[in-house]
Amino acid sequence: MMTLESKMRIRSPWIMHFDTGSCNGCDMEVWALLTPRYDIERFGAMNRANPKQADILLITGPVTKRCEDRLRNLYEQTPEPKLVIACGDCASTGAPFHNCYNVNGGVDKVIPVDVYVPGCACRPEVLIDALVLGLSKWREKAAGADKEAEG
Amino acid sequence: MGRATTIPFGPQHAAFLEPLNVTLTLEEEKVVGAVLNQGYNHRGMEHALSLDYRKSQYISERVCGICSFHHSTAYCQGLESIYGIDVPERGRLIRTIMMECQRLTSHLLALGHIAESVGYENLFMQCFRERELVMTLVNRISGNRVHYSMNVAGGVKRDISPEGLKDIQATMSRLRPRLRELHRVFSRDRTLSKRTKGIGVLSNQAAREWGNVGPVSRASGIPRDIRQDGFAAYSMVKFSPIVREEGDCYARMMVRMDECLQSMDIIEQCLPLIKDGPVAIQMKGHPKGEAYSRVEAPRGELVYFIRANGKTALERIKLRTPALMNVASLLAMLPGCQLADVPTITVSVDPCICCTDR
Amino acid sequence: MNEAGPKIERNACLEVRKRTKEMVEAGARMIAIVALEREDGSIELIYSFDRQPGIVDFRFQILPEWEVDSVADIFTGALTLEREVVDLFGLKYKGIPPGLFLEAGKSPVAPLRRRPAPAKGGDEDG
Amino acid sequence: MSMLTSSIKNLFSRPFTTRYPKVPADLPPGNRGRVLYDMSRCIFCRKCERSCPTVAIITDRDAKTQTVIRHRCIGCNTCVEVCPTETITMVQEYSRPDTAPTVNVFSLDLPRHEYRIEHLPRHDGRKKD
Repeated sequence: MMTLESKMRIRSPWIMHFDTGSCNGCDMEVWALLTPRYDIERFGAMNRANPKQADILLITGPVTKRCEDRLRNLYEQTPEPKLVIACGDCASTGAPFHNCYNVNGGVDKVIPVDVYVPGCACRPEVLIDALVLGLSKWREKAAGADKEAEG
Repeated sequence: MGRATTIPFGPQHAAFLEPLNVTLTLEEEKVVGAVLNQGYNHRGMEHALSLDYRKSQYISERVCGICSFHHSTAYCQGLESIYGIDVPERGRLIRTIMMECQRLTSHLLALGHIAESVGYENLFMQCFRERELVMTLVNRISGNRVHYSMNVAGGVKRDISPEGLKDIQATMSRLRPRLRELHRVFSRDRTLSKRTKGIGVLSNQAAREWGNVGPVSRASGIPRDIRQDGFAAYSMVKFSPIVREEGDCYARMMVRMDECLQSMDIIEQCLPLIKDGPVAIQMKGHPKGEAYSRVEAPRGELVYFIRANGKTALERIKLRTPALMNVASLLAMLPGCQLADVPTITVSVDPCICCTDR
Repeated sequence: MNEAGPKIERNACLEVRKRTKEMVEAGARMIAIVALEREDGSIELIYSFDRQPGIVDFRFQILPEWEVDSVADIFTGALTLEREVVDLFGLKYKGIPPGLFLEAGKSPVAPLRRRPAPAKGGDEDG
Repeated sequence: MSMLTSSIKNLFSRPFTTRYPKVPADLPPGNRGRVLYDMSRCIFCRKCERSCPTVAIITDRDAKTQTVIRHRCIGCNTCVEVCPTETITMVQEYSRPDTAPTVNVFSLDLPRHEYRIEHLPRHDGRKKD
């Protein structure tokens, strides 16, 4: 069983967006999500710049060496249960920047990732799909966490 | 004299889309010193671009998503001048149209960003709403929203159909009243001008010393626009650079707003000029030689230096992005301002960190 | 295109200030400092200026161990351009600290130099 | 104050927002979504593999398969252009998100434009060093 708190959190997942060295293409599409045409507030999601208030981390970019520790820091600050969405090809596999010397090649080399979003740059529609998929994953996670807390 | 305090600003901050860190030294609320700490986005593009010149036109778009077409145009122009060929007229006109479309999206993004940083959520949303019209237009023309992948060395690889041209015309006439409305709000709104006028002043002298380019330099009274050199099809259209003298945040904002309207004029001038013909020509052999290539990106002059030695790998490719010069000049604007103005000033130079750091 | 390139000269490192000053006084704007490594391991530096109606540049060749004079006090915007060269080529500029782009201890040192070979990116899967 | 008239106008105009998950996405014709292989035509010349700027295509001559790593493909259309036998086509539909990077394997025994879905291994991050 899920607690009331978890149920309510799924109703309004707050997102935090962090750019770890992407080309800005996916960042613009994340911003397109927040603005009138794709308006993600329909799902109760809001953009917060504060990791302590966030439930979902939207990470773009292949994680440059200098961003590595900052990303891990942000991840550790986000309260459990959290969801990490790697937006775009470079965040998933580091593909367009595979010849660059200063990247880690994907967010999952640094922190665990739940949902991988394809596309360069990923379309806002795919991001909405990813959010829907992520929330269903999150429901499982939250149910598990609640069970643990009870037992 | 208050005690000096040092506070970090960024890399993850509500005002920034991208990671940039400014270490501010404050006396009470007044900024007395600033240190820029960048490099969060440094991927090593110059090395990646030099590996295979045939693939680099796609990789060069990934330097920056906001001015991706300008990057690939600069790269392809460089190769074309090494080969010593001229792109067919239709190809050049298509390039011009796409570049101006991208300038529209970029400037509307910057304007929305400024509006948000002064706490004008409503105007921010409206900017992004009009921007979405252009985004869907370029999606219909090029097949992609952000990275168009249309440029190849020698021209463009995707032609615009007659319906596409009509579509551009229709979108422009739909966009014009909306942008006029935005222009009215940006130029007349009292709240906006109170929060941007006289803030973050960059004098003409300082702009010359820091080597500023693009809207930032034009807002400080330097009448320099690389489009006047007439690359692509800019020699075929009439326009004059938009220059303001004040050099503050308001001037930078209004230069961008006026350039939006100017971009639409250029697109509408280009449309009747398009005649049937080839859009690209083939090139043979590996490039050998060196070339500078300059393009006026939304943020200013973008320079590519390419040296090739007849192999698939280029000997050296060097990018000098406009944001590199503009972001550095924040050090001239920030001292002396109030802490509350720092986000507005930083955003008003339109810092594109992925360009800056590459 | 000059195949041989300019000669390797020690005093070019000092002359750069004089020549930059001439350019800036003539109303030119510095647009880039291009560094590139030549076959023999020496570094060619190209200072390019926007002097209407075109690009004017001067170039010289040095050995990587030599210290180059900074022109940041003549043209303030050159500071970032020089820091970039310091980082990516490991050159020494007088009074210019490294660390603009690269994270010490994590990023490869002087990645655009051929020797030592630039490390490949973190794309281990291939 | 100047914004007020605009705001009031917006209040009475039709919403601009798409109702995306309820209605299908409005993809224009010619949208570059993803590539599909018609394996009956493929001659395994490896041109697509060599031309791909992000190494998203792996051609296996022995197993007679073409593997496309969806999370590496940037939709640049190059493989479609270089293909001598028109094996590859670009479709409007974009690829879907997944819980691990997706790999599509096209092989001769599958019908036209059909593929087998596999996944790349996931990494679980790295501990602080």
